[in-house]
Amino acid sequence: MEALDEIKVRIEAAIPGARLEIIPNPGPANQSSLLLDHAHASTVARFLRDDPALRLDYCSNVTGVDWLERTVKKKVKVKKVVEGEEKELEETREEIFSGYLEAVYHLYSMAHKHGPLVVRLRTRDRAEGAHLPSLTPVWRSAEFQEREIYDLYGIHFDGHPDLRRILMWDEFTDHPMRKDYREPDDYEYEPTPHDDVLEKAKQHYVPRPAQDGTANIAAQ
Amino acid sequence: MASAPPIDEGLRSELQKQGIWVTSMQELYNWGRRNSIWPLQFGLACCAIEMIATAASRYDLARFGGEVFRPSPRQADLMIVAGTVTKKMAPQIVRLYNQMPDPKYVISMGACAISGGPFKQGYNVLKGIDRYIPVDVYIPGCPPRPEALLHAFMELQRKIDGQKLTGTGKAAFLDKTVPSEFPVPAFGAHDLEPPANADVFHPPKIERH
Amino acid sequence: MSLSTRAQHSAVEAPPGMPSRLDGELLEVSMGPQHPSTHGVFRMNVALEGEVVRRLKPVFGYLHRNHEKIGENTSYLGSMPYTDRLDYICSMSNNWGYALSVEKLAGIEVPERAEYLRVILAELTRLVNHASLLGFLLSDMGAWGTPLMYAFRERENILDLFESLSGSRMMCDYMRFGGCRCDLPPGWMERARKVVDGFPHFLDEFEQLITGNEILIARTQEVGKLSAELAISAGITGPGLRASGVNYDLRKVDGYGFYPRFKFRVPLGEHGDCYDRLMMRVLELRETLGILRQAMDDLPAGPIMNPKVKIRAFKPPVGEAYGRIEAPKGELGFYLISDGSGNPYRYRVRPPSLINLTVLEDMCLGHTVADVMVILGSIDIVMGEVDR
Amino acid sequence: MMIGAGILKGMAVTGRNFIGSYFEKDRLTTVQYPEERDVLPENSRNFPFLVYDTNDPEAGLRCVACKICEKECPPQCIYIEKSADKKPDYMGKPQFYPATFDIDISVCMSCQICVEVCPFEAIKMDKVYELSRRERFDALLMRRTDLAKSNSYYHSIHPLEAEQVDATLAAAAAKKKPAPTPAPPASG
Amino acid sequence: MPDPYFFLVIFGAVAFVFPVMPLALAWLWRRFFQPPKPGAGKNATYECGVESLGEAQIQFHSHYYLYAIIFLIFDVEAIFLVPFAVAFTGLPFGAFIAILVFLLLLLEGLVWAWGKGCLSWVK
Repeated sequence: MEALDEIKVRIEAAIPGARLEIIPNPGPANQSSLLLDHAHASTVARFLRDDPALRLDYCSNVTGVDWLERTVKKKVKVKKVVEGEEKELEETREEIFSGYLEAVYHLYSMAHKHGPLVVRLRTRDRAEGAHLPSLTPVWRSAEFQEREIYDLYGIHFDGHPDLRRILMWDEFTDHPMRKDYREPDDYEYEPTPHDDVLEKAKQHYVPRPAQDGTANIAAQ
Repeated sequence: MASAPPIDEGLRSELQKQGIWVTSMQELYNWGRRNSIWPLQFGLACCAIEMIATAASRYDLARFGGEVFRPSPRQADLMIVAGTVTKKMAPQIVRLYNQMPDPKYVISMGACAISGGPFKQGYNVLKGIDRYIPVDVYIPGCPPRPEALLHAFMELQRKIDGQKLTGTGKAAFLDKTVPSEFPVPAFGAHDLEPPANADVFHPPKIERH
Repeated sequence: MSLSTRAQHSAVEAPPGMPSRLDGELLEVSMGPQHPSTHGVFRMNVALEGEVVRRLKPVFGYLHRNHEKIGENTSYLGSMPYTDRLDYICSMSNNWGYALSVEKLAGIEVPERAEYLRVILAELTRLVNHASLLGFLLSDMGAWGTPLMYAFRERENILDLFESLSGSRMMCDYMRFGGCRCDLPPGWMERARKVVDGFPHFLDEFEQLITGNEILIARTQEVGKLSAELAISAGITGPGLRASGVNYDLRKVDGYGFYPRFKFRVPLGEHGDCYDRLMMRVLELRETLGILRQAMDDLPAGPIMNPKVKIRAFKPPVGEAYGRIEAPKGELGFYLISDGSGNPYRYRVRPPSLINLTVLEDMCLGHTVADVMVILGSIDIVMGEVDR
Repeated sequence: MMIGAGILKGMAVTGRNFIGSYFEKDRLTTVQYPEERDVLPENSRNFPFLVYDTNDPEAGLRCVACKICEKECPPQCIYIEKSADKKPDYMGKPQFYPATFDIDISVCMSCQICVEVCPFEAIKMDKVYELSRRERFDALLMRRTDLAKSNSYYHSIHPLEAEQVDATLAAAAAKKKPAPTPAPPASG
Repeated sequence: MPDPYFFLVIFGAVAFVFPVMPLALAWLWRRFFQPPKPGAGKNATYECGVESLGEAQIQFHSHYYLYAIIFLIFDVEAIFLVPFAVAFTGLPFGAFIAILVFLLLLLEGLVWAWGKGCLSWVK
């Protein structure tokens, strides 16, 4: 399979309005990905599937990812004039990335047997109305996986034939895989709690009965 | 046995030497029920595979009279809760328990069925089936070995053997006041309602400073 | 139309909503979470007309144990024992899938001996999985328990090997990032060779028991046909895909874990019906024995663990990776996003069983209720992996 | 071939197995559990236990309450409270010891990660599996006293591994004889 | 020799007591030892652990009605054959011809139904 930027160029040639962006993958796995815009997502997907050179006819994996608001501290080398002479200064600059919800598609080709092309769809609005174009009409294997992303992340896929909850029960209203999901505090007999479980368990502890004698002092 | 033994042991062994067997209605009744427990064919997760391995040829459950796995709860005496009980599955398990005829027992097999086990921090995992139905024998382990399930089977048989037919401490299923049916939890917006059945589930309070 | 037929016709007028008065309504049946042959807690809402399936909606989630949420709150090493509980019949290949993905994420090499051990253990798991599946499929078809007893007798021998190597029968937790946890105990290889040499005899006996059986042929041929295009589009992988004639086996395509060094063939079916899927497993058992003999013959000596990799505070560099292996049920993939900390930011498992169920309804429409069980059995699902 | 031939061949296999079980002993695979038990292989593991050296479980306990296993345990089923005072360990260096060391075996998944990460060879995997109880809460919480088992018991269940561990500990002790700071080796 | 009908009375009594005895014992056991505990949940229809959705008394497709009719051929036919078989030795040849005609007529009905495909279960 040719390199990602060549594919990007060919897609932009084939589909004029498509706005594509390459997201680099810093890790050693070097599987960089292609960010699609909502309007042309399905046309680009159909192109990827039907293009004779690519023939990406097999969508292996569809994953939902929730990126929270994050502030990244970066050490930036800044030239500053200090007491009259130039000096290289280390300055930690805080950069705020706004949160977004994401669906990542790993595409393979069974015809040419070549490797993953990673396609991403992002939506900034993390409230209840997050919408993304569904690629199930293009690859049937995305049907259950997109339903799972709707169930656990709350992304509505437009154009999905049968968008229902797949794993949780229908009366469930939350989206549990989001990073800011707090599960109901059903405390119950926690004999071995530590760190966050300990905090939750603390409010339910019966205060130790006042024991006179040294045992109590030693245990404090 | 708190009360006086129905038959004097010395007399009984004496008669046995002559080839005469003496027993009481209760012993006969318990002996019959103890050696023909029909488990419900009901596996949830990995422990179910170990339960099938126990019923297979090497660790033979048939030697304890328990190899007849009945798919329908109407013909089952024992429900082996083998595997993780999720909140979506809990109402179904309580409904199956309700639909079983009365002398019924529950073995909670595996860490997940006792306390949620390794998946205890999951949002969809019930922290143990004894929140909704009374459990007779608990088997720790993840999954417990087939011999551990056989040991629990023998433990359950000892428990059945100890049940009395009459008198104050008689068996639960003979006592009119003891309910043989428990309310099925409903699916709520965030969790099951009620999260636990108060009159079945009594966790001890932990004193900690 | 003469008067009498018109009068007669008006009497037979179909009430609204029903195509013709002769047709029956649909009977809603739930083949529910507690069912002898749904391989776990899997539910299907089936609408029946008489005995013919008209609509089939699968319902999942009864074993949704939040594997991915727990994976995000646990360290990389801590998630390894959880992968045993994904597909709880093939714990070794789940470990390998997870270890492979983390090694791709962090760029770790694996010494040769460890790679050979992984191939041997994954192929032993394939033996267990395919033999057990044939047993379960025959039980679904009514041969209650007999083939299952044969399969579980062989399974016990292989579980003894796993227990003496990793410590536990089913939950091995044996592979680490960059190799394996401990080396073979003395005498293990001889016992493994004895099991592998005894397996063809079991296979001949098993094939004689099932494949010639007329009832089995009548119940599985022309049942649940799956075309190659629909299989590819629906992302079916593993023996189910090869039964429809598509030559796609990750051991050949990706060539991971020294598989190119071994000579083995990939069986392909033509019709894509239940009989082909069943025969895929029977033929793959034979091929797996071939791989096992080759791997056992030239198992090199040497270290089994990459010394540079830390077990405890293991922090892979920032980035993401998607690794996949040919698990006995299909393509098992792990997609990991690392933000440099000890816990993965996103831990996603690509479940072959769930995606193989995408076309369950398409295969079952028009068949009778009894065939639904055969079709479900031939897809080979395990609920721990479907619901994660 | 005759229409019923496949079914007859299948029945022939079952027949041969049934008759064969009277003559070939290896066809009888049943382990009569309570009377006859399987000898568990050496690496077999069920639940953890704490090792103590001398025959006094209090003083000889190798565990120094460093809480690494508590942090690394995936299902978080270990609870350790450090003691206030110190006691000398096998090398004579005063170390903390766990005042309470609970393992909730109704949560433990016997994955032996605590054994792998313990730098002091203090926790090993046991082979006892007959632990079914009639009550859940108190009976399935193993406290320090139930967990502590002697090194000789450890030798009896994992002979090879125990020797290897003793060899490494002895080597560490010998190397560090002059300076009393022990350098415990990575676990086996 | 007591009256021959006396044996019939004993036979009738044993025939009556034999099935009723276990039922009586069960009733006694239920009455004194094990009180029944019926309940809404216990008596609900069992459907794999789920509340059964939709009701079962629905209208079936008409082609199943044909099976009832075809079954009639065999069932009623058997009833007519029983007295014939019992008295078979004492009957003249004419009776044999009559029953033969009766059988062939019904057989012809079955062959017609089979030809028309009414016996194929799955449409």
